[in-house]
Amino acid sequence: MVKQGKVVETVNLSVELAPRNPHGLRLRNPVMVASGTFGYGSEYAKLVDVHRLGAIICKGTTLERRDGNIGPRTAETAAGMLNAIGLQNRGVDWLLREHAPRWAKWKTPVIVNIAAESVAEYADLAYQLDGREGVAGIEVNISCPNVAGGNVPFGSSPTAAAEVTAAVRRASSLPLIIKLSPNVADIASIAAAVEAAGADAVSLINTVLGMAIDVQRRRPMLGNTFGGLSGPAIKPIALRLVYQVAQAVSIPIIGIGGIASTSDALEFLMAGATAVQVGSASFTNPHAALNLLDGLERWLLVAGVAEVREIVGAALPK
Amino acid sequence: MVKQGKVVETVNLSVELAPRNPHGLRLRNPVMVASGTFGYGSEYAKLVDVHRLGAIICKGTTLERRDGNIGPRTAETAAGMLNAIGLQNRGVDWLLREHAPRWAKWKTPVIVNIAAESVAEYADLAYQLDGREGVAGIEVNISCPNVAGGNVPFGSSPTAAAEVTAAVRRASSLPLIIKLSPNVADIASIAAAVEAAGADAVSLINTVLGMAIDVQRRRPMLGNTFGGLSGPAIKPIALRLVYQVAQAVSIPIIGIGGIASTSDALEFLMAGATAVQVGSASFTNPHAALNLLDGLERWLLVAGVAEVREIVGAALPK
Amino acid sequence: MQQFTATVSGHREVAPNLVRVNLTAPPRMLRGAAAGQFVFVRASNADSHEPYLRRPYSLAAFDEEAGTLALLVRVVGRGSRWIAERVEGEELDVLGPLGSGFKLDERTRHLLVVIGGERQSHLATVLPLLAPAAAREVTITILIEADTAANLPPPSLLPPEVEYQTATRDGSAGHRGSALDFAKNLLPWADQVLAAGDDPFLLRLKQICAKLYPLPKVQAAVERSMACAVGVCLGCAVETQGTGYARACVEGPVFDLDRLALLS
Amino acid sequence: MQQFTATVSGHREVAPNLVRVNLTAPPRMLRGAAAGQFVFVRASNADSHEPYLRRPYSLAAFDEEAGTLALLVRVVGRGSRWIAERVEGEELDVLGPLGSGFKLDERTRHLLVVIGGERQSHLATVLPLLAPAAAREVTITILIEADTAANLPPPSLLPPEVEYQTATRDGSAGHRGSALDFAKNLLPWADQVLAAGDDPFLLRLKQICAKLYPLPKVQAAVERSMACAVGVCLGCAVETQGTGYARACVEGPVFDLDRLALLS
Ligand SMILES: Cc1cc2nc3c(=O)[nH]c(=O)nc-3n(C[C@H](O)[C@H](O)[C@H](O)COP(=O)(O)OP(=O)(O)OC[C@H]3O[C@@H](n4cnc5c(N)ncnc54)[C@H](O)[C@@H]3O)c2cc1C
Ligand SMILES: Cc1cc2nc3c(=O)[nH]c(=O)nc-3n(C[C@H](O)[C@H](O)[C@H](O)COP(=O)(O)OP(=O)(O)OC[C@H]3O[C@@H](n4cnc5c(N)ncnc54)[C@H](O)[C@@H]3O)c2cc1C
Ligand SMILES: Cc1cc2nc3c(=O)[nH]c(=O)nc-3n(C[C@H](O)[C@H](O)[C@H](O)COP(=O)(O)O)c2cc1C
Ligand SMILES: Cc1cc2nc3c(=O)[nH]c(=O)nc-3n(C[C@H](O)[C@H](O)[C@H](O)COP(=O)(O)O)c2cc1C
Ligand code: FES
Ligand code: FES
Repeated sequence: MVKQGKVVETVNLSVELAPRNPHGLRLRNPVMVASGTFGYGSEYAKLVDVHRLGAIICKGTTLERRDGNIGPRTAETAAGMLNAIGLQNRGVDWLLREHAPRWAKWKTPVIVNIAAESVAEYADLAYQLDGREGVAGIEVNISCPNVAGGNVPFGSSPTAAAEVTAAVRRASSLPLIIKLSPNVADIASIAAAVEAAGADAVSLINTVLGMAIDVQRRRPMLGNTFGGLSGPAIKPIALRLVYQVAQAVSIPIIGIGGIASTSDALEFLMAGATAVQVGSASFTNPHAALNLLDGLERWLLVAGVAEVREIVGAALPK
Repeated sequence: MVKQGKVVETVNLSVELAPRNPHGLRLRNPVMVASGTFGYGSEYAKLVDVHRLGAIICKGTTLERRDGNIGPRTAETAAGMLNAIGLQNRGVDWLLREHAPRWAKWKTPVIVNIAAESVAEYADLAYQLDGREGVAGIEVNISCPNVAGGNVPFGSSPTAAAEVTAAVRRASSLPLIIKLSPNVADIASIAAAVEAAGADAVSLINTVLGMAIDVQRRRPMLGNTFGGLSGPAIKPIALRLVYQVAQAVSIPIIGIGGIASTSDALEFLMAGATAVQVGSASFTNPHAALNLLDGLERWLLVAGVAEVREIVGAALPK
Repeated sequence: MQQFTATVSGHREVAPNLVRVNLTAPPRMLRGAAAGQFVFVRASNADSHEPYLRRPYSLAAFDEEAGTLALLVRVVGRGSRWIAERVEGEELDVLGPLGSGFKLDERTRHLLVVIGGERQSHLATVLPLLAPAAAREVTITILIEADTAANLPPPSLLPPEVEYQTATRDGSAGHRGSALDFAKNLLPWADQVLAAGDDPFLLRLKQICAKLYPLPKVQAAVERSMACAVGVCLGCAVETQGTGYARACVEGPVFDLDRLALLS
Repeated sequence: MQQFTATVSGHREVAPNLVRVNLTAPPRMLRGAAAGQFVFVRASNADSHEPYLRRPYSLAAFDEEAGTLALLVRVVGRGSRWIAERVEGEELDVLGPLGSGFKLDERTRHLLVVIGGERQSHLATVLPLLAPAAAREVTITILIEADTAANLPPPSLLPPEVEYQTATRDGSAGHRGSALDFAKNLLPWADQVLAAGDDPFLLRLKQICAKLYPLPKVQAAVERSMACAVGVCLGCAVETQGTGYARACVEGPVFDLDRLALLS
């Protein structure tokens, strides 16, 4: 039953993440690093050849500087971790001043992840990023609470998600990725709504809401009580959500969630993802993304697959 | 900051799970074993002293015999596993004939877990179990697809969940536990709805929907494509859901999800659960539930807690 | 069935990636054990959740009196690697013996054993019954296949009386092809046939048998992924002819071949 | 910062549950290392996801030229146990050196070191600077506390020139009470103070200092749970006086005590 491949000599790893966008977003390979787990690209640069990555998503950026949550902010869990950073960052001006000029010189595109608490703020952020050298695209984190909408996250209703998408779309012509939350009952309808509202691609999943309790102190482990679960523990959930979204949209999907190895990445590609993001696995092994990339190339060669695109969605119902 | 306890000589571990029900459902201790992971109580009896358990929940039972899903039915994941058994069982008649008479002689109460694809079937099952010797209560699995309702699980809408609850409540006066699904956006509203519809207690969580892909064969690992994720991987999610439900209902909560150790159980109790169920941890260690129980008693003694009830909800906001 | 701590008394690589692990168990743990039965072994330290599930291993040898047993472990992943790496004196958390083993008919004089599929450790399922059968003057022929010579279990694992016929897919040892290529000729000779392998292999064997008259009496050991191994999870479903699913861990792993509805 | 494979060259239990692990590293891995810096160590086999995160350990000793380093590991859970159990010849996956270490002022003649809190391995943070300082004729006094005598790190870990004053909560060795009980008297003597411990301990130290004039110059090593240890996750936030959060893994773990806004 193992598929026998034809003999291929090289593999074309490149993927296009924004086929509908006039700028396009072509990556040399489908292996990216996820927001909040790779800083602004430079922190790991001493250790890892970041120029081999498909793309880098920077830490979530807001309009104004944010101090973030009181600690503890992280807790280890079985095959994973919780985080409640609270979007600590220095704001979009600082980002554009301190980082974008450097990114403009990199071979690897950097996509800016944005977060906000109102539709207007999202649009404002997108407007400020539009046309700026060094910014290859925007990834919109819609897991943030909608302050005007009773603090329900934008990502939990198709309407609110579509509203954010449309506003960002109007404010910027950059390739636009909407990052979906897993804490919903029907992700496919949200994915379809953001596609219709103009998203170039969707990425999923953001972290799964969880918590841990400090039994000795009889109180929540995290300063913020709840936190986002990431790591191998959530991979089966993320994979299922990608598989469901792949049957609901025709824009590219970026798979995220517990990806640490080549075989993890292959699972996501076969479930319908065009590219993947490596998140907290970089903490355990800073070389995780590049090792995975090397392994992916070898696997495709051995399997006789000449274009990575050929295996995208291979496990979907025929 | 570690709480200093007073000196206690014995610990009262007993808990009441159906305070509103005329029959009541008093357990000697709060450690139960979860549906589908302990068969009908007799399989592990050679290995484990099942009479020390707080209660046993038997495998999900339907009106008629069900053959279950095509294999593979299980797959291992990081710190957990997926299952898609498909509710294989021989139907309620067989259960009442082959097992209930034996259970009637046991010290440990056995609660029958039921599953159905229509409200009428749920009610019929409850009616058949009502007043039968050996059946101490009913746990209703509402994660099953509602065939008349577009195959959306009953557990994903407050209305459908309440409808099932009310129908079962009318059909039987037995202690009634509604087992909630985690695959929803707002579990608190569902818990509140089943409480209002007459549930004596809620148990949570059932498995989280997930999948795995067989990369060599380029197809889903499970015969059923999707399966339920259980084990330590889901504990942070389950704990967060219990913590949320504890702030929405006043009936007892039974915590389930990745519980394998005394400290796991304490986390759930402190999050607001009155009792816990040990699920797939029994597969790894058949003595998991009893070891946990022994550890719980020791922990309470050392902490100077005379009644297990005292720590229920200890980590909730004051 | 018991849960016990077994102590590694030795381990030895008998072929590349095929390790024999010898264990000693407390008294009375192996009462009534039979070839084809298995144990369910924890493949991690008690404080780790990875790998999460225990691993099933056939009893490759056991001595009820001496309280010793052996596993024949093919290293295919992290669980098997962990077990195969345990050194003398280390302890394993073991559940067993489990399942239903082979039932050798007392009248059998000609015993044919057919081992195939992707993993040659399937041979372990029959090992414990070979020497006792040979001692009762049963003539035994084993047919076994592997992809290549290096993966064939060495004949030293077998009693000397056993005839051992090998096939390799690449022709590097024995017959080039499948063990089933000989089976056709030997099946009529056998009073009883014991088989072990993956489903596609057992299906092919069944198809060969179907063409013979009288139908050979074949018991076959199947493999399924297992979560509990004690019959409660219903994960190890084996489809039968007309009687729904049976559990590989309780009713199996050994079944009458004609009871099985196999998929390729 | 580098990622490298270090080989265990020895390990030794220096006190109950306190293990010194000696390591050799490839050349040039420890360039510019300083006391108070740390390494981030993988505490599992590469094929296991448990425990998921690496573990931070202070450089308890290092020799840039020889390529050797040592950790002082207090066994408190599964990660520390795994590391402390590695035997000679086994390899560790190490990231480091990381963070900002102690900066010993060249003019310092009287150095006071105050170690407290729940884990006596905090002592590791200063160990590498003691011998060089003593060689420069700095007079060093260490105050350290533990719950009970058995948990005090043995004086054999220290250069002989160091004065070592101990306190135990149960009075089983040294002074009964806290190391901070002596601190009041010794703080005015010191030109420079180095401290390490948990937040409540450092807060008490800060409160004591606040009452003194001139304010003692204290550098303190804090501890935070860490996910990345390279500054990207922002998980190791340390609240500062008026300048928001700093990262324990980059700006810290050593901070000027008066910069810290500590919680009890
Ligand atoms: C009743 C029974 C008896 C068994 N007896 C033996 C025995 O005596 N000796 C022996 O070496 N093995 C035996 N096995 C198989 C053995 O249990 C598996 O090889 C082992 O569980 C793999 O664990 P792992 O963590 O090393 O591999 P994993 O990491 O779980 O898997 C690694 C690779 O091996 C494949 N794999 C996993 N399980 C199996 C399997 N059952 N069959 C084929 N491929 C598999 C996986 O698909 C994967 O590609 C038996 C299995 C059963 C059900
Ligand atoms: C910069 C830095 C340097 C460190 N240097 C050393 C050192 O030189 N020697 C040393 O022994 N330890 C040191 N630690 C602490 C060490 O990292 C932890 O003890 C270790 O990570 C615990 O891992 P574990 O898996 O054994 O315990 P876990 O299973 O993670 O935890 C077991 C128990 O220990 C507690 N615990 C975990 N981490 C800490 C902590 N940081 N402080 C107090 N209690 C904790 C947990 O709350 C839990 O109760 C340092 C920590 C930091 C941040
Ligand atoms: C410490 C940490 C910080 C994160 N910060 C952000 C963020 O700022 N914006 C965002 O969209 N996602 C953020 N994420 C989510 C990750 O990008 C990713 O979606 C998630 O961790 C799941 O992937 P993983 O399992 O590979 O880690 C963060 C995750 C972690 C662990
Ligand atoms: C193999 C298997 C079968 C299960 N069958 C049922 C079932 O029939 N009915 C039900 O309500 N839950 C069933 N469950 C869910 C468990 O009762 C439990 O809710 C879930 O496994 C989470 O707990 P755990 O992480 O401790 O395993 C099953 C779980 C497993 C692993
Ligand atoms: S493995 Fe659980 S029933 Fe067979
Ligand atoms: S541990 Fe990640 S920023 Fe410090």
